[in-house]
Amino acid sequence: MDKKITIYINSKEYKVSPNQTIMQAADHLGFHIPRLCYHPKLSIEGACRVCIVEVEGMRNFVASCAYPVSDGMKIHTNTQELRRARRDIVELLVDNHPMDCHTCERDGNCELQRLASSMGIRARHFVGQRKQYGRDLSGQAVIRDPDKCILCGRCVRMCSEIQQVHNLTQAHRGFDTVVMPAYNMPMAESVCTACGQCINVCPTAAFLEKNYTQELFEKLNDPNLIKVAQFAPSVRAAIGEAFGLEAGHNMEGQLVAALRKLGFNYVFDTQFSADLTIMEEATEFLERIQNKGKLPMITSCSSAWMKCMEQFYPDLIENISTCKSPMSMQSALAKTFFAQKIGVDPKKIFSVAAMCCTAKKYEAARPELDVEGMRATDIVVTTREIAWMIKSAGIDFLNIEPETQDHPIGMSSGAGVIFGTTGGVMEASIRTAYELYTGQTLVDIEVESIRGLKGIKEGKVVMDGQEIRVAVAHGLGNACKLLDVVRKDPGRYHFVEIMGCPGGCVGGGGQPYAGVNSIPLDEDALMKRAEALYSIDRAKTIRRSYDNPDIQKLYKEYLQRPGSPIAHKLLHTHYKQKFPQGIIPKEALK
Amino acid sequence: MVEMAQEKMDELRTFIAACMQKEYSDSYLIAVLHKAQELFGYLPVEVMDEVAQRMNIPTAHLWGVATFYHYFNLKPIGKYVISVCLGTACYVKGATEVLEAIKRELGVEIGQTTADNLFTLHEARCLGACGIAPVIMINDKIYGELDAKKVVALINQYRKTAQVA
Amino acid sequence: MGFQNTETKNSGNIHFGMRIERKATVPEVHYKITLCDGTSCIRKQSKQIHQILDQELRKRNLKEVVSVHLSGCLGMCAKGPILIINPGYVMYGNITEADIPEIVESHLVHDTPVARLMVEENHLYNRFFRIFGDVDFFGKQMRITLRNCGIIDPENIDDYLSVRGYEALAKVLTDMKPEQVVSEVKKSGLRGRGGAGFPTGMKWEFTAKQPAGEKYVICNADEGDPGAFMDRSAIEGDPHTVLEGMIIGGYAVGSSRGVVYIRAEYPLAIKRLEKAIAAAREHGFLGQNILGSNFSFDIEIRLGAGAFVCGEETALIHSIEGSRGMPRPRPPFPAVSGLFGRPTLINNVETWANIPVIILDGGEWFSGIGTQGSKGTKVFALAGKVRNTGLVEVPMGTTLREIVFDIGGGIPNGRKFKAVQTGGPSGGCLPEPYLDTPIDYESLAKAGSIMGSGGMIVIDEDSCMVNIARFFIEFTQSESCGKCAPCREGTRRMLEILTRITEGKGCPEDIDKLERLGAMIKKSSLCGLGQSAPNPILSTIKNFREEYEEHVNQKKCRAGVCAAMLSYTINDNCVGCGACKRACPVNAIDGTRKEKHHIDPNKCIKCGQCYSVCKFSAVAKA
Amino acid sequence: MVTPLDIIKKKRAQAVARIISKGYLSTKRVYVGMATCEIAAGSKDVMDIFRQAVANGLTEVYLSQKGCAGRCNLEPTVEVVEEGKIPYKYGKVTPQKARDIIERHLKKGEVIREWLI
Repeated sequence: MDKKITIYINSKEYKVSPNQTIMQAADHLGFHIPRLCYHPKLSIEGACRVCIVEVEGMRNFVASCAYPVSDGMKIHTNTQELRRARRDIVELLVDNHPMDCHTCERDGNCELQRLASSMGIRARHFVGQRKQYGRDLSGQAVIRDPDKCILCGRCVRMCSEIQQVHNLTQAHRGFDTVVMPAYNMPMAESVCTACGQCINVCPTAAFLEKNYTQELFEKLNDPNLIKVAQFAPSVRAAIGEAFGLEAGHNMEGQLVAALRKLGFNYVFDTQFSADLTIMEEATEFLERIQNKGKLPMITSCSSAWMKCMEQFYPDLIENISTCKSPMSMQSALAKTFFAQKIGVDPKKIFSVAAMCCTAKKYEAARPELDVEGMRATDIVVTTREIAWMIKSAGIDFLNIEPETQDHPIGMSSGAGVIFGTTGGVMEASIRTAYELYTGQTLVDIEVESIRGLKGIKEGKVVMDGQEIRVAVAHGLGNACKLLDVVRKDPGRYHFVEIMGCPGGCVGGGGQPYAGVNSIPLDEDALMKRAEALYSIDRAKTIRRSYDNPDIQKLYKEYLQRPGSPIAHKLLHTHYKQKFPQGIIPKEALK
Repeated sequence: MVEMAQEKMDELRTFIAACMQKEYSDSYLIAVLHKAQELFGYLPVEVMDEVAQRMNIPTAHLWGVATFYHYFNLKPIGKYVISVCLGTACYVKGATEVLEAIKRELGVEIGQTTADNLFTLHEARCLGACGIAPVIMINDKIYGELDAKKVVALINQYRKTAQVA
Repeated sequence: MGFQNTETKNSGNIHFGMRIERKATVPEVHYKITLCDGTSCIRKQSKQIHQILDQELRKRNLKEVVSVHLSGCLGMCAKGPILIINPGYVMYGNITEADIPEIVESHLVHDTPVARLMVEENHLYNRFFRIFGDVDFFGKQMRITLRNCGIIDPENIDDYLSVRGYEALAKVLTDMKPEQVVSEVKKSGLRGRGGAGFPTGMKWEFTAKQPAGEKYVICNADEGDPGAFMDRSAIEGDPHTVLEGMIIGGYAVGSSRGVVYIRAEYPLAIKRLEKAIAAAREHGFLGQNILGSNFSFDIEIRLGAGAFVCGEETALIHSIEGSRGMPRPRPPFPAVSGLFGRPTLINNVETWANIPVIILDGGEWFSGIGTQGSKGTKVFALAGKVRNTGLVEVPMGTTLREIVFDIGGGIPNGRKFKAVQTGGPSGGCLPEPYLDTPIDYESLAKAGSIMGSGGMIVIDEDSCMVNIARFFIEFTQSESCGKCAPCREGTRRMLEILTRITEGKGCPEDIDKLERLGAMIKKSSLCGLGQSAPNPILSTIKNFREEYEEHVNQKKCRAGVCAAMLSYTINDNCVGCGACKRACPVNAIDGTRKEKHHIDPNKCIKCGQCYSVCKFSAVAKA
Repeated sequence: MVTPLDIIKKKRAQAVARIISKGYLSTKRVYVGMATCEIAAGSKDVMDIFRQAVANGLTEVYLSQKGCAGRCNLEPTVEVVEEGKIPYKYGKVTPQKARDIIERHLKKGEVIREWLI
């Protein structure tokens, strides 16, 4: 234990641990110093200067996020001069920001707005030139609006430090600084993986998902279409937050009911195809083991990860499972098996996915995922978008009577549920693969070693005397670290799960914005969302994918068996190397 | 022309390869960009792409660096680069009038190149020739004790030289 | 030119051309006497000695052929009063009034130096007296950092060796432990010459105390203040001094790697540094086992690329690392975690150049020069509206007046002094009442400016203070890295407000807004650039508020600089020659030949062409 | 044992010998300022005139470049130093002035007073 030191905040004496910043110490003591560019998961920037405090003996104010406490330090957090300085700083940011809060998607959910309000800014004194760069709407998933950017740099740090995609940079300098991809190229041509984490950490609306709510409302009102919905596991674990609930509430039943109220004819569940993914993926994995195929096999459900792999790790393409993501499997079935089942023209089926993810918008537009010439998933909306639609449609989400999903592609096992959190796919796969390989049922089905928020997790299972070594990474930065190990030592693992977002899908780029007293991607919130999923799993009687009766029925009636030709046609895909601007083919480099 | 570019590219590759041998090779990015600009006159996108790839530096990072430092040209430059010193000594002695005269004469703003690709106008922060302020530099040559009239004459002189050549 | 007697030293209005004319008609000066006019010597009766000397010269009719100059402190206080006679650089010390007749008689009349009064000096500074003689430009100067500049061939290491070059290094390696070197530097009282004035010895000590391992020594040669060129001249004139200082620094803090970070805009300085490094390697001053010792050290050059903010140490480190040169919050200080995350000692060119002298002449000697809190000398780049522009090095404690009027020769063209600007874009403008401020870190700060890296711009009545403030904020805002909000947004707003004022669109609240923003930016910005960016504005508002108020309230610019507030009219002097009409780029001038012309104020763009072409003073601006 | 100080003393002696062997002890030494500011003001051309003169047989002159002494407004500067005399310092030297300095001062010993600083 460190010896405690004495500090004074606003003339009151406190004993605190050394080796922490003023902000950390103040947080523990109940002083919430206003802040903007600070994020606990990112490097310290010290840029916004909103968190300045006065330290006696220092000529200037110091940034409390960066300045360490020391014994005897006398800190003031709320003097009149400080308040004025902070107010002026925030006012300067506001003065270089469009005055369009009423028409802004983040109205009411904007950190700048909250700050401005808490600073008591009541007039604009320094209006002058305002940045006007225009929006970049090129991306399938992420749109960029530099006019709303206040240059806190959280997105840049997120993109480079946590995700290690390095798509964003601050370009130019001074007043002309703009966050952009290299060469100011359109997001669509860049190395952006569409993970949407920039949106998550942005305090304003400088990054947003491409919004499809209006288009969706239009389709929902089209009586000629059969509207089918699916929603990802972690949507149910997080959507409550958009309605003011604490993190960790399971809102599955309410969501099903709300989707029906919005006008969907059928509400299915991505968890169903998660079970299906397990069947296909476990089979593929065992085949690779038995036929000495390319190992380790790497999961393919995360769309951001797929883009990342195609541009940065093309050498690993053969290691990637050929399985489509659960969303795309679900949509493929909706337009084939389900259409056939209810006897309608598949062209009349309108398939919508509510996802915790922004990259799924990008995935849905991949031509290789089309089924019989049709786009499989017609529209992808994020948790945020669907929550907004529910509100907009006047549905009393919190008090609604819960409902259940539709057959035949809506029921899921507990294994399908935990897909939403890091390690979940691996755990679910092990449950099924074990049975398929050994013919015995795995008794202790909870694999603790691959749960939790550690960046890279390892585990092993013994199947019939054979040791299967697995590894799990979440967040593309951790993925890169893990894959660099795989590149060097391909024999080290048999099976690798990778999720593009921190925490897995629960931390997806499309999840609700942080509330008033929270921060984006707060670890506590991620854990609570994950825990919601684990508790659904625990509560289920059926916890293994192959035990899901609807899955068994699907194979019996339509797909024959995992890995059959028809399963391959509908449920599998292939990847090829991508060359966004800045990635030069190896041959061209000599 | 293409061959020359190839030759320059090879020279740049050799330079990069030498930097990559050193410890903290990333830190030589600015040196490499200097070299590239010395060879090509500016930083073409293809060259930046190649530098990024060869140095194993994210393109966005490189772009951030290239745009941060005013020394780097991101667009092709004219035959003559006119740098107008706006240091304090020059300013006090009338650099603004000189600058305005050049702008008027060439019809360009700072950072732009004339349509005939002859002149690029830059501003400079103290060329260190304060004794003969106000000064401008055309390519590597410094001209001092200028005024609006002298500078126009000077530009015309360069135009004539270019015509002859 | 040495015949200017000291009585006129403060008049400051002797025109150069005049002197040259007179020069041709007077006999050649045979002897030049320099009398130390430092505080210590004055205390020891140097004034009286000066008087006696003058009487003696008069008595012997030597006034025409012997010139007497007063100099700033010569750093020989222990042996003062000091008197030097050139040519020959004969130095007399501990002289009394009684000694003067003997000196005059023996040395000046009979050409025989008085051996019993001669003192030896083996200090390194002020060698220029021997070379240049003493002129009034140099008289008040004391050259420690620039001791070799303009004297030796900077591209020839032999020249440097011949003036005790690398002897300090050898001394350190022969009989000083690293701790002793650090303590010598501490003893000297040297403070960082880059602007902030942090005690150099303490910086060295911090770095030295870090656990052993890879450490770096950096020379900050990213001199970016507009109008400052001290470091460039120092490197161009004497690159080895800087290298020697760095090698000694490396030895003291336990580093084996040095980096010089220099502006790409200084090609000649870079070339000379490269040459000097190569020569130093060849002679074994750099590389493995320097001069046969166990100490190894090498230096590489890294170029900047046009970013003023890279003069800030953490930004500089980022730039060397190949990133955007943006500062980061401190702590950790570079001494703990600097280049590549390693302990790093950063000093600027001028600071390094002092080191060999401190080692050879001793920290104690060095600490005898200057004032209580600021020791040694400071180099200034004197520019603007002053007769003698150029580089000057003066002991701390010299007054601004001495620099502007004695060394700088005052304001040319009979104009009136208005302000002196020190510290470049981070400094302030000091008007007449502050001219007797002694130059040291604290006094300048108290007066509302800063020492800065050494730019000194003299401003006369033809300059508009609002416009000057605008110039500096335009500079800082365009050099702001953009990282922290107060500097990025705030300096732009200040520029906008000032632009508005100079365009005649200002309102009274604008001055308050400038003060409000300025105070906030100063206290809240991340790095020194932002923290000092408002200084030129705040100091001009403080000292020249009436000019701001005139601009705002009466839309008047008393200096006639702010074009928007000017109007050009043609008065009755007009003879109708038509020159103005032809010169006008926008055809705003009308009039028939041989009749009075007229300017259409709506068309006029206030370019001033008519004003400059008119030979009859018929164009008036107001 | 040979200490670094011993080494440096030897090196200095060698350096001085080398400088002398280049003609330092000539009756006249000419220094031309060659810093950026001086070059900007035209000192390169001036230096060339002196170099040519030496190449063409001007003897008893030691020619060297030097850094900036700080007299910016008077650049380019040229100094003529004779042992035991107060040095002569010419300001604003043009190539023509340089030729005259060679002809009149260096060859004939006539100081051109009106060009002195």
